[in-house]
Amino acid sequence: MITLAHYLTLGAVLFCIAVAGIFINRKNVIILLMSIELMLLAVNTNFIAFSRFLGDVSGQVFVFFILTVAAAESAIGLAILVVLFRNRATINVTRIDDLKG
Amino acid sequence: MNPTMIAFNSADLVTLAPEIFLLGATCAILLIDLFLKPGQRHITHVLALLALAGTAGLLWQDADAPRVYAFNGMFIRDGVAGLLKLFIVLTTALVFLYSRSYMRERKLLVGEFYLLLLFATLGMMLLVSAGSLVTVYVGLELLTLSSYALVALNRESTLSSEAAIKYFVLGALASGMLLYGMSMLYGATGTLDLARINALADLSAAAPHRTLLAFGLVFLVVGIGFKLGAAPFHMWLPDVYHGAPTSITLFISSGSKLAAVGMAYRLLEGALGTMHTDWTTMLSVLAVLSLAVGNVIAIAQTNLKRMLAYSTISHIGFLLLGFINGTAAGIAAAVFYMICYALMATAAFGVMMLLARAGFEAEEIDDFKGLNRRNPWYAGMMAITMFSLAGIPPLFGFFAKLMVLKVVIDAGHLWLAIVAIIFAIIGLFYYLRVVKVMYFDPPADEAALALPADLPFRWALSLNALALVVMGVAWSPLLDWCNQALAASVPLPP
Amino acid sequence: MPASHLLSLLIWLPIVGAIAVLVFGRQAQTARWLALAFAAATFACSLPLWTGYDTSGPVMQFVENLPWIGALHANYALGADGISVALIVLTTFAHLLVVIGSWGQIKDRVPLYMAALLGMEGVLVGVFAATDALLFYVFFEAMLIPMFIMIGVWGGPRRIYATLKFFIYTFFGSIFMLIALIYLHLKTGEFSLAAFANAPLSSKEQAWLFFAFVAGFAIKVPMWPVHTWLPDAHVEAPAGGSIILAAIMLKVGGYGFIRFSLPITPDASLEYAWVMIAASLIAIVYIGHVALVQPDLKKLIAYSSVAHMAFVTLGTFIALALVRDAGNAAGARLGIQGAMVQMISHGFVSGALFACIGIMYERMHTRMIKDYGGIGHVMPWFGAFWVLFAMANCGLPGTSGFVGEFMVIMASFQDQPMIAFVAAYTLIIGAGYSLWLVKRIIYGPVANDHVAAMQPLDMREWIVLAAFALGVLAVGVYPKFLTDLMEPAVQQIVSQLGQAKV
Amino acid sequence: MTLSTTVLLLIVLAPLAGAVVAGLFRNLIGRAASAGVTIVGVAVSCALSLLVFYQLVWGGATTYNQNIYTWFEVGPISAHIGFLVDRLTAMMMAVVTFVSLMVHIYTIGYMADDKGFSRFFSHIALFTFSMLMLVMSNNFLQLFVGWELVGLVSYLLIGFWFDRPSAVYASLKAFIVNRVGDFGFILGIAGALYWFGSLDYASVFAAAKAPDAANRTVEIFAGHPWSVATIVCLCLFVGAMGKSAQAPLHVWLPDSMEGPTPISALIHAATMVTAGIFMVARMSPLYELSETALSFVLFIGATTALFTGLIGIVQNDIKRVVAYSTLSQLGYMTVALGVSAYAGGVYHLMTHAFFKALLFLGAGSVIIAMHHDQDMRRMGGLAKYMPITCITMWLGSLALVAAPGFSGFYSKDAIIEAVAESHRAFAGYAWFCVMAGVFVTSLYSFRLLYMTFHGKERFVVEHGGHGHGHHHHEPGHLEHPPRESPWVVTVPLMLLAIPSVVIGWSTVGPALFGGWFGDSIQVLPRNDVLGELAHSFHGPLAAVLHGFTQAPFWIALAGFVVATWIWLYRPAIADHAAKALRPLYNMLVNKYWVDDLYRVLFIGGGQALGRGLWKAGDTAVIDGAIDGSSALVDRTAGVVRWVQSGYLYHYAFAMILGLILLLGGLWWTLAHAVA
Repeated sequence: MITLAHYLTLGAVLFCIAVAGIFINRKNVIILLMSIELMLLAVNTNFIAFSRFLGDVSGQVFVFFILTVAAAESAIGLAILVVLFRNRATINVTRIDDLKG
Repeated sequence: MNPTMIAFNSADLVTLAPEIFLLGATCAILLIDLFLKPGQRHITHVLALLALAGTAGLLWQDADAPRVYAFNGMFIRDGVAGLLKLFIVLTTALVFLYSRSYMRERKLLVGEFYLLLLFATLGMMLLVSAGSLVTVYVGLELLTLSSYALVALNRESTLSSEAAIKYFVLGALASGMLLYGMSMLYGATGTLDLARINALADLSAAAPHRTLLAFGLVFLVVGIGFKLGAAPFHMWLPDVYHGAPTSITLFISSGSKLAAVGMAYRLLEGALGTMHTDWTTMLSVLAVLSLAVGNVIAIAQTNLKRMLAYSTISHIGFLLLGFINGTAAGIAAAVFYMICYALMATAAFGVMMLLARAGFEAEEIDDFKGLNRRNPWYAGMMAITMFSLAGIPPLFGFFAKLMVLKVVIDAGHLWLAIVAIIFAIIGLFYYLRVVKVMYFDPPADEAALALPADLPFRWALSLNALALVVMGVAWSPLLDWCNQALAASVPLPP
Repeated sequence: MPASHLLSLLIWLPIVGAIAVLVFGRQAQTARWLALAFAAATFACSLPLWTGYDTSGPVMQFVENLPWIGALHANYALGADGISVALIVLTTFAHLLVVIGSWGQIKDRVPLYMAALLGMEGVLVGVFAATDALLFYVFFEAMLIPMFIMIGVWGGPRRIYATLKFFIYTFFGSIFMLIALIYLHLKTGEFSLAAFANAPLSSKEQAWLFFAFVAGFAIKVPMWPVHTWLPDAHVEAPAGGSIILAAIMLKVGGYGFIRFSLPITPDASLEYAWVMIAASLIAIVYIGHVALVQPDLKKLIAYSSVAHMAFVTLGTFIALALVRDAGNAAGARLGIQGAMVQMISHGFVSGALFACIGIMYERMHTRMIKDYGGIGHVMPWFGAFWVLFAMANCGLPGTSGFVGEFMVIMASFQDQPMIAFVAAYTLIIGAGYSLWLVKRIIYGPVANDHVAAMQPLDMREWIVLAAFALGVLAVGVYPKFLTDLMEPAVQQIVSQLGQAKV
Repeated sequence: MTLSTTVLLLIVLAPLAGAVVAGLFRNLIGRAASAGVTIVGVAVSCALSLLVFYQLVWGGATTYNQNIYTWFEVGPISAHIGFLVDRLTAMMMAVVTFVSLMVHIYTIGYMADDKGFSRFFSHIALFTFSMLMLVMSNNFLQLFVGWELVGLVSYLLIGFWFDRPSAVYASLKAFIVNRVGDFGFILGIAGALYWFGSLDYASVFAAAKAPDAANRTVEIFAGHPWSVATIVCLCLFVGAMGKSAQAPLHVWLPDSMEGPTPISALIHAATMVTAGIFMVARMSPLYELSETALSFVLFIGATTALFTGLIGIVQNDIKRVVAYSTLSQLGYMTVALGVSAYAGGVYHLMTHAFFKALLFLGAGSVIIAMHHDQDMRRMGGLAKYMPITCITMWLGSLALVAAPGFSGFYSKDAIIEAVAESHRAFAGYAWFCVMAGVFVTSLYSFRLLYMTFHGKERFVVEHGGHGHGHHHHEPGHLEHPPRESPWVVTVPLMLLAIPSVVIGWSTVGPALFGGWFGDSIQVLPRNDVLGELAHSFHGPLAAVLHGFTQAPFWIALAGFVVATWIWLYRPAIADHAAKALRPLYNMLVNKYWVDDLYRVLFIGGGQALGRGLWKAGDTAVIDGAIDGSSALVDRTAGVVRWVQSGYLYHYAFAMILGLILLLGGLWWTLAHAVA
């Protein structure tokens, strides 16, 4: 039997992977965007699981909002990425350090 | 949830009149702007200002009205919301006024600038009126997504794009954490309604969902901390301030911070008020860290925007102290502080924008050398702003600090007050350095400055800075307003 | 009653003047005349304060009270007792002289200078007139800004260091006082000094509050060991700035002790009076010796200021010990009167000395003692003034410098002869540094061609020095006009001191 | 009959008016008028003082004691400016104004060529005012005011020629040494105010009359009860030691000779230096309470009387010889005070004022003749050039050595006998000192006369060589032969010679033994040595005859014989003696090294201490801490800013850390709450 705890654990694991992806990743920005998506998925998992086990639909409604916003977010993220690449000809996170100190 | 409450009530639309007006106006401007040539951008400018004026008018109408819920509690109109929204609209209007020549000289005076800002404003208004986790999220994302785009508005600038990507990634991370926390709260209480969460949340040892609640609380605090820019969630702030066009920095440091305070109020006091002993501890840790990080690192800065970024962090630290005892007076002091800070930030960045010319950004502190000889009036305005930021009476900044300190001491946290003032002393160094550079150092170039002939800008800026003096004498009405607004709203009725 | 707005007039007239100078004083000469007009008008307006103060009437007169911050019950409350009146008149007097004295000395950014000066005047009057703690604090801190600008813009080579040190040092002290004021506000619900004085406070509370006040006022005075900002600030400040700093600003510290520490925390003041007395005595001896070896004129006078201001704190806290330990109210009144007279006198004397140094600096562009010598030959009037002020500085009877020191020594003897013994050391060391300085700069053969080429005093300089000399002699010959003016206030303070709060 | 307040005010204010007019408007009114106005002022003062004297002594006037105005009034404590005029005061007033008038007139001649002529007159007139304020005071405050003001004028006048570094140095030294005395003095006043409750003489003396006044004690250091009267008297006497140049505060007086000679006569011989003596006499009701204090006074006076006189023997500067003589005579006066013979001290003060002023003015006359050369080694044989000066100087010296019949004889003999009568501690030592002092006085006095007026001429008169002014002359070379000084100089000499000779003869009876001073001076019966002496006093003539049979006369005669032999006939002996007694000679020439000791100890020590405190205390510790903390913040900022590394993943990591911190904190809090 899959209990709420299992879903929550899944969500937590996904979330952790996403977070780790953000701060361990030394390659490129695309992976960051993917990690962000993953994080939102983890949240969605939580909401849906709670919604199901609480018998309350509002959690699922929230998920729709999140999905929509996530789409917009990705669009903006990618747009920024394009601008970044145009300006610097790289999307390597270790090279984006002009602003510091 | 009571099914009768789900029914659509047309009165709700009246409650939302300012937001609806702004939305409509923004969409109209969006359309009109499509048909304008680049040389006709002043039409957009005027229209945007008119839209804000209309919104402000609507807000003003029922600024004193008692608390009203709309859309089944998703939306709250109360004194705090009215107060914050008015100042949000005011700061956005100032951004428009200050930015025109600056953005035109940089070829950034595009329709998007106005539209994105207006949408961000709408998002902020929604955020401070949020009655449910969903409204919080939607308002927040409307604000932040617009902000990401605004930071990247200068597509030719490497710094802008770097700032934008950093802002975006970290902002998304913070949003993710906030959402994660929201999911926990939802799981613990079974509702997205802030007031109901407040009623149901129970962190006592016997409570069944204690762990969930605890997690939710911490993640929410992280999200709020990020939005405000409190250490250690401040890392985006210096880079974004530095990299973004100054107009946008101005916006992020003023209106956006006002909205963040509104959000903090809604979430912490509105949803988690019963757990305030826990979050006040956390906030005090963040406050001390912010005071330390902000004030100390600011000293090492040579770039004025960066310095002001760190100064923002330190001010956020001070502001968080206002939340220390979770009382109406405390939050009123925080709101009062934030309004004061927003006015100071607009003045500071305004002077920078006034001095900046095409191809030259007045953003290094050394760019201000000998300003007193080249333009005594705006040197004076900048000096007023700096002294106010430093909290020297009789300027407005001092009284904001005074009110917060009063709250802290009243709450019995004398040591926190002492920490705060010690960092305020350290903070003096860098504010005074700006005055020093303007007044004591010889100018690199003796010629009088050629300032943009943008009279509305110059008048508004002067008034903005002088307001810091006037408010230093006559701050009582604003304080009363803050107090009344919050006294009616805290604690939230169940 | 029109006189009741006199204090407001004295605060705001110079501030309006400052704005007027900034706005209309584009030409340096216009700025000077405007500033002179406002300073003279303010001084003229301050005279009714003195003549109109009724020593048989209530202690606080010229009272004004308007609500200011309703939420905090803070008021725009002004009032003056004899102590305030004396200090306010000193303030307007010194500012008038500084405007005249700076006439030719300041050539760069004249309007800004004059505006800073006038702004300072208004703020300083405000400090002495405020009877609301918040209002007091606002004025107390606001005075930092014009002085910061003054030292920083027109100062010497190390002006940046000096002015930052000055600002941050004094800010450091005062902000602790702010905490104390907020605490008292929370305790009493208002900000009026009278309410603070009546607030019941435990001895622990009083101790904390006392040291918070000490942080604020001791740095301002300045007391040993937090005096080191003063020599630097003085050395770098322009002559006018030095005069205001020495003549008026330091007085704010002494005034604060009398207005805040004594009435609000009498028991803690008593308990820790020995600390203050010890610090004062150390200052008298330690600083006296340090002054002796200064190679820089201004530093020497700055250090001597510290030593002289130690008599103010000594007199103040001796009074407390006297009235509480021995029930010696007469001695206590003598101590506080001595402290006050010393403040007024030091205003004249140090102001005059810094004016003298300004006059020398303008001609020679050096402050080093070794560059001078034999000025008495080329500037006889100036030499005579110098000798007079130096004598006043070492407390010669007949000059104002003697009166305060005499009273304080008399009072301290009544508490403990050893204290008077140490305090009286100033007679020797004060004469040592003051007259050795005279020996090196005024006397002796003309030191070099630059000295030989020094121009005699011009009319304006002569007027400034003569006015100071008049003050010095007036207080020295007939101090009664001053002590009578302050007597009701002093009497009230001493009677308050007699009552323990715990 | 009472004295008129107006007259008393005029006495005081006339010289002040002169001083102010001559001081402030000297450029306006010119030299002659400056001199004129001050002389008129002092003359008025002198005439009125004599009138007051007359009224008090013969006119039956009662003692005047009134306040003129209140200086300050703080509760019960008040200070006034007021006058107490009794016979003691009147005598001082007469002496002060008379000598001052003489000096004023003399100055016209002495300072004729000086460019500071007018300034000088304003100063000495101011001095007269200050001294009158001092002696006429009826309270401690005004006493102190006058006390310090005469110090001020002394300072200004010693440094009158302020282009001379030595003069400036001497003036500074005088003022500061005096300040050391005043340090004690003000404490004494504070003590009097505290324990006797008033600053007014009358109240204080009345309180001192209380039966237990002598037994009151105070514990300044716990466990050590000290007599109140002793403390007050000792403190006051420290002031007197400064002003009256008693060892070890005597060092300023010889140096004060850097000032113009008229002021040496007026201030540093006749009047100001005797203020200490006057003060102690005035305070006799207090001093009588303390045996200890009087013993101390006695010891100090005796030491000064002998040892400073010894230095006078080896001096070559004519004024310095007289200066050391003054020190020694002040010591005599102090000795008199120390044995409770206050009247004797004051009496000697008066006679000394005349003959010492005479000697100084005479020395000044010689100096004029020698073109401001003061070295006796370049004089000799002047008697034939300047007979009036010579004769008057002889008369003055005879008075000084107490030749029977001269004024000094009566006063000094009384002191010596009073010491012999006294049984106070140190009386034996004092007796030895004053007896030996008689010999020493005689020795240096006649040495001075011989070296100056008699024997070989040791100067060269140059003829021709008119091309250069006399400033460029080598020492000992004169442009023209010395000649007698003008009348403005000689007339004062003669006028002063008269009292030097006769004042003792005519006044000794009532003044010393007739209780002439009345209540001004109070002596307890058991201390009344003069009263003892009065039994054997049978008039001035008898005293002279008696004097010839006494030891002091023979000792003085011995001094005269030795001096005559050495300096008139065998000058080489002096050099031989100096060589033979090299250590002793060195000790005297170096003034017992006291000046050197002070220079090292106080000047050097004070500066070293100051420098140490400045560098180590202020700069290193206090500023070190302040600048150090600001530098620390600065450096911290410089390092910590790099936490903001610019890398996204670091930023994210910081957020995660923050999250973990908050989570952990909350976790801990909650767990804690359970436990």
